[in-house]
Amino acid sequence: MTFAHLLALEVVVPLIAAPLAVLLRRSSAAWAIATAACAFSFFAALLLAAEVWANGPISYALGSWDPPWGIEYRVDALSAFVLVLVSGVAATVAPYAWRSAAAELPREQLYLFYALYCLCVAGLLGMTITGDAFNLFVFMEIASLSSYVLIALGRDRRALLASYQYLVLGTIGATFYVIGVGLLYLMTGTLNLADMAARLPQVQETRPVLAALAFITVGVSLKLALFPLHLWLPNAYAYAPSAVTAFLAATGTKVSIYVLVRFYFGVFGLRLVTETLPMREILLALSIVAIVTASLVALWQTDLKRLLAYSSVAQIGYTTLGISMASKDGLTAAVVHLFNHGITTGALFLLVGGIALRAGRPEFERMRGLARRMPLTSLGIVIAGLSLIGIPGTAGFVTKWYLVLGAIEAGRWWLAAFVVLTSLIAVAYVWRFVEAAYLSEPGARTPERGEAPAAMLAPAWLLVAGSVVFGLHTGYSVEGAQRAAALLLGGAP
Amino acid sequence: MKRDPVLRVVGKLLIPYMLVFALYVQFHGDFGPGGGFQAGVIAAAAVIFYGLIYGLPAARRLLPDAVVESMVAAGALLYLGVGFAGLLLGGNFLDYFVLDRDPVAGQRRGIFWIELGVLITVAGVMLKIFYMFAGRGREG
Amino acid sequence: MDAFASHYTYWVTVLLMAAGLYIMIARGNLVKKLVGLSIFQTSVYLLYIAPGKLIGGTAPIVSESFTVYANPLPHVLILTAIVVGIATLALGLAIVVRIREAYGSIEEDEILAADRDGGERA
Amino acid sequence: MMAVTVIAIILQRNLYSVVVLAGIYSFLMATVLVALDAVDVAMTEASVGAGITTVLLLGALYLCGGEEAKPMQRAWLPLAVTLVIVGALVYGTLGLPAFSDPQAPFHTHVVPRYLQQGPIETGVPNVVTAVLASYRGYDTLGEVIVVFTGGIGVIALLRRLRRGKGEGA
Repeated sequence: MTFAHLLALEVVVPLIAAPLAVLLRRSSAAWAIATAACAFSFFAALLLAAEVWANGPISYALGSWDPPWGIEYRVDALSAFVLVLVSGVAATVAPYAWRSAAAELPREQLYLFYALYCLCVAGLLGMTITGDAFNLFVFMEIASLSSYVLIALGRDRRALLASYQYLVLGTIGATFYVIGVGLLYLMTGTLNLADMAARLPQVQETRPVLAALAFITVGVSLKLALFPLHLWLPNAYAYAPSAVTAFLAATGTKVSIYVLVRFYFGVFGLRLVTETLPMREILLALSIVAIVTASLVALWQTDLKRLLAYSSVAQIGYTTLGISMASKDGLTAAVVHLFNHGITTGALFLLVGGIALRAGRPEFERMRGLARRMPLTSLGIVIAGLSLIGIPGTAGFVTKWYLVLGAIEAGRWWLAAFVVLTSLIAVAYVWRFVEAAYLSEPGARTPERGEAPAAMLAPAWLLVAGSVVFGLHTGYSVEGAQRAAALLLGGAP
Repeated sequence: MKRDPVLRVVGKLLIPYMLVFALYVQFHGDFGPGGGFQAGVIAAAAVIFYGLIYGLPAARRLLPDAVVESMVAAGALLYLGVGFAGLLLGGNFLDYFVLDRDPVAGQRRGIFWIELGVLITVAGVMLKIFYMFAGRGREG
Repeated sequence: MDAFASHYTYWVTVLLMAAGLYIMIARGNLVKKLVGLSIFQTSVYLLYIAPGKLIGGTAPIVSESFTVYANPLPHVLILTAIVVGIATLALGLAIVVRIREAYGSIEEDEILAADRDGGERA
Repeated sequence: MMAVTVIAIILQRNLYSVVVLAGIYSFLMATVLVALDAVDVAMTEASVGAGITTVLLLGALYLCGGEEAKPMQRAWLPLAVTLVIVGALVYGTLGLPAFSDPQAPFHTHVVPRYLQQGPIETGVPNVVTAVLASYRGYDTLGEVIVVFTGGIGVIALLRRLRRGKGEGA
């Protein structure tokens, strides 16, 4: 077996884990398979990333049919970066789910939970790695269908409604995406992304292409919860089982952002996106509105999980802000933010899951004096919260730094100031936790039992440590992002 | 509905033909319209029909839940297995050329097995969904 | 008028799509929303398939008596899309059944009202 | 005819009628697809759209009850959204190649190989099957996985639990 097969195995191993888990029907066996598959994918993704860094993009023809006739898998600097993030988070959350899911789900459903988790991971990885527009849709649906169910498995009955809304909006988004791809196919006669990019200049600026751009943008924006299409997200995150929230928040929307970036810069090309249509300005405006409103709404939440969900919407705004700059620093910021926010938000939701385990719902009312009962959890939340704000020395700072650089480079001082100022809102909502956990006396509803189990704390702290390490030692993450940004700008026709 | 003799007789007569038709659609898919997915739906419809006439418990005796659930997983595994077979025999994932010495025969063999995988999973899922919905109404 | 004739199929598609979308957004009944969703998805099938037809052509099953065939690739894509659609619908209905059991209603506004009143119990 | 059916669906408030109408709609769609030479798709649409979908919807309605409560009041916003999207689509489709134009890019790129080489390379005269199972076999794998996901999703949601979990079960 040669090295290139890793491209297929990266996705297929989690895929095959799912039916195996269903056949075995034992939750412990299912968990072991899921964890092993995720670990394998992470390992494979690291190997692939190293190979891509050394020798450039790798392509793999599934079924040995050459693209564009067959389906192509393709890894380049950008997709390798996202693969590492997705599989890394997946491999961290899987061990966490052992305790967390067991506590939140009925035993009969556990093996199905792990099977669905594997499917979701495989779907997201498949979306990232594929070089074929329609195959992307198929894997998008695998990821979405499994995440609808995962969300609906939440304990609260509102999880059902959240999942239903997500299902309707998600399907509209996917259908829009299919319409867009259909229009592109009718104009170019191909579904392979690279081939499409090569053939698009002949028909550039025709109406179907512009309409395709619009449909794909709207469709993918629904999936990535870009303001004002984010309505499904807060409820879905708030009521899903903790492990699911952590995984989806850290990866789901990130992969959609990847898809958007891939289409903008890899298929349509910079000229079409930025010059023919005012996409940059639209994205910029939406990002700003998203950051401000979502941050402000986050301030008023009484429940930490919902607060973080709104904060995620705001953070998506920072990412799209970076994309809208369409410059090297802007894109670097966007790509590195995928990674940094991925691990930071993953850490936060994992820790909140620990609180939920002890306190029921993570409401501020129940977190009074929490720092005394659950010192490690509280400390972790504060550190990850600092990264969310973007304090120097944390991963979040790196993003803000490049965003500000990009803004200044574009001569937009007000934008740089905006980025810094809005971070203050983040200070305010992180402070709410500090106030409740550290500065209040334990109340009647504060959980009596102590720390979360080690099996849950360890993965969470791994990600907390990650959000500090990648803040101090920026070599890999930033260089990976810079390579990706260079690829996007250089690859555009 | 269970005691209606007409239905029972018609059902007895029809169901074998539905299953045969499913197989025809499955294996004739190379030449005419059809394939694993359509065949799976028809096969599942045959059993659902049986369940409607003779009652859900009868259908469940015929094909117990555990069997159906295994079908759901087994079909997907079969498909993935064909993919891995291509990999192990020295080709890429889902490479059918290497499944036989003659590449075209390899292709045909590959298509045959994956269509079978599709059939099993689709029939399993459709039946399972029917059981779930129907079963829920009965007990609730 | 020429443009009308040559794009007629597209417009049928658009009309169906609009109807599906309208049902989905405007209706509060969860089951009806799903019906709208599947109509919306179905309309996309036409968008893909209709252009693939060549007048005087035949179904893409190769034999010696024909030379012009409809474009097979969209057919394949749409087969996949149909399957995705039915899987989504099944899941959606399963969720609706659960909602019905949890809330006793499948009207969106009643459910939202129920949540506002009794949102505290977890 | 399809348009009439769809409009009837919008207006009809009895959900059982909606389901039946949706079944009729699917059959009409299948007929149109046959006319467009897409026999494989038509067969699937007939069995899925008119068969499985109807059974599923009826099953769900049996569990949920069948009357839609009342027409929604705020009908203008959805209408506006719909119209914007229709506008975008009409705008887009106006530039597409005309119906049945053999020189359109999607007839000249990629596809000729399927039609000419497909039966030779795969030994299967039905090109749809050849593309489905072989050239784009990986998509079909994805499709099976989607069905699989849907299946176990429904199991996970609707399985009766042994001990009641408050609401829901």
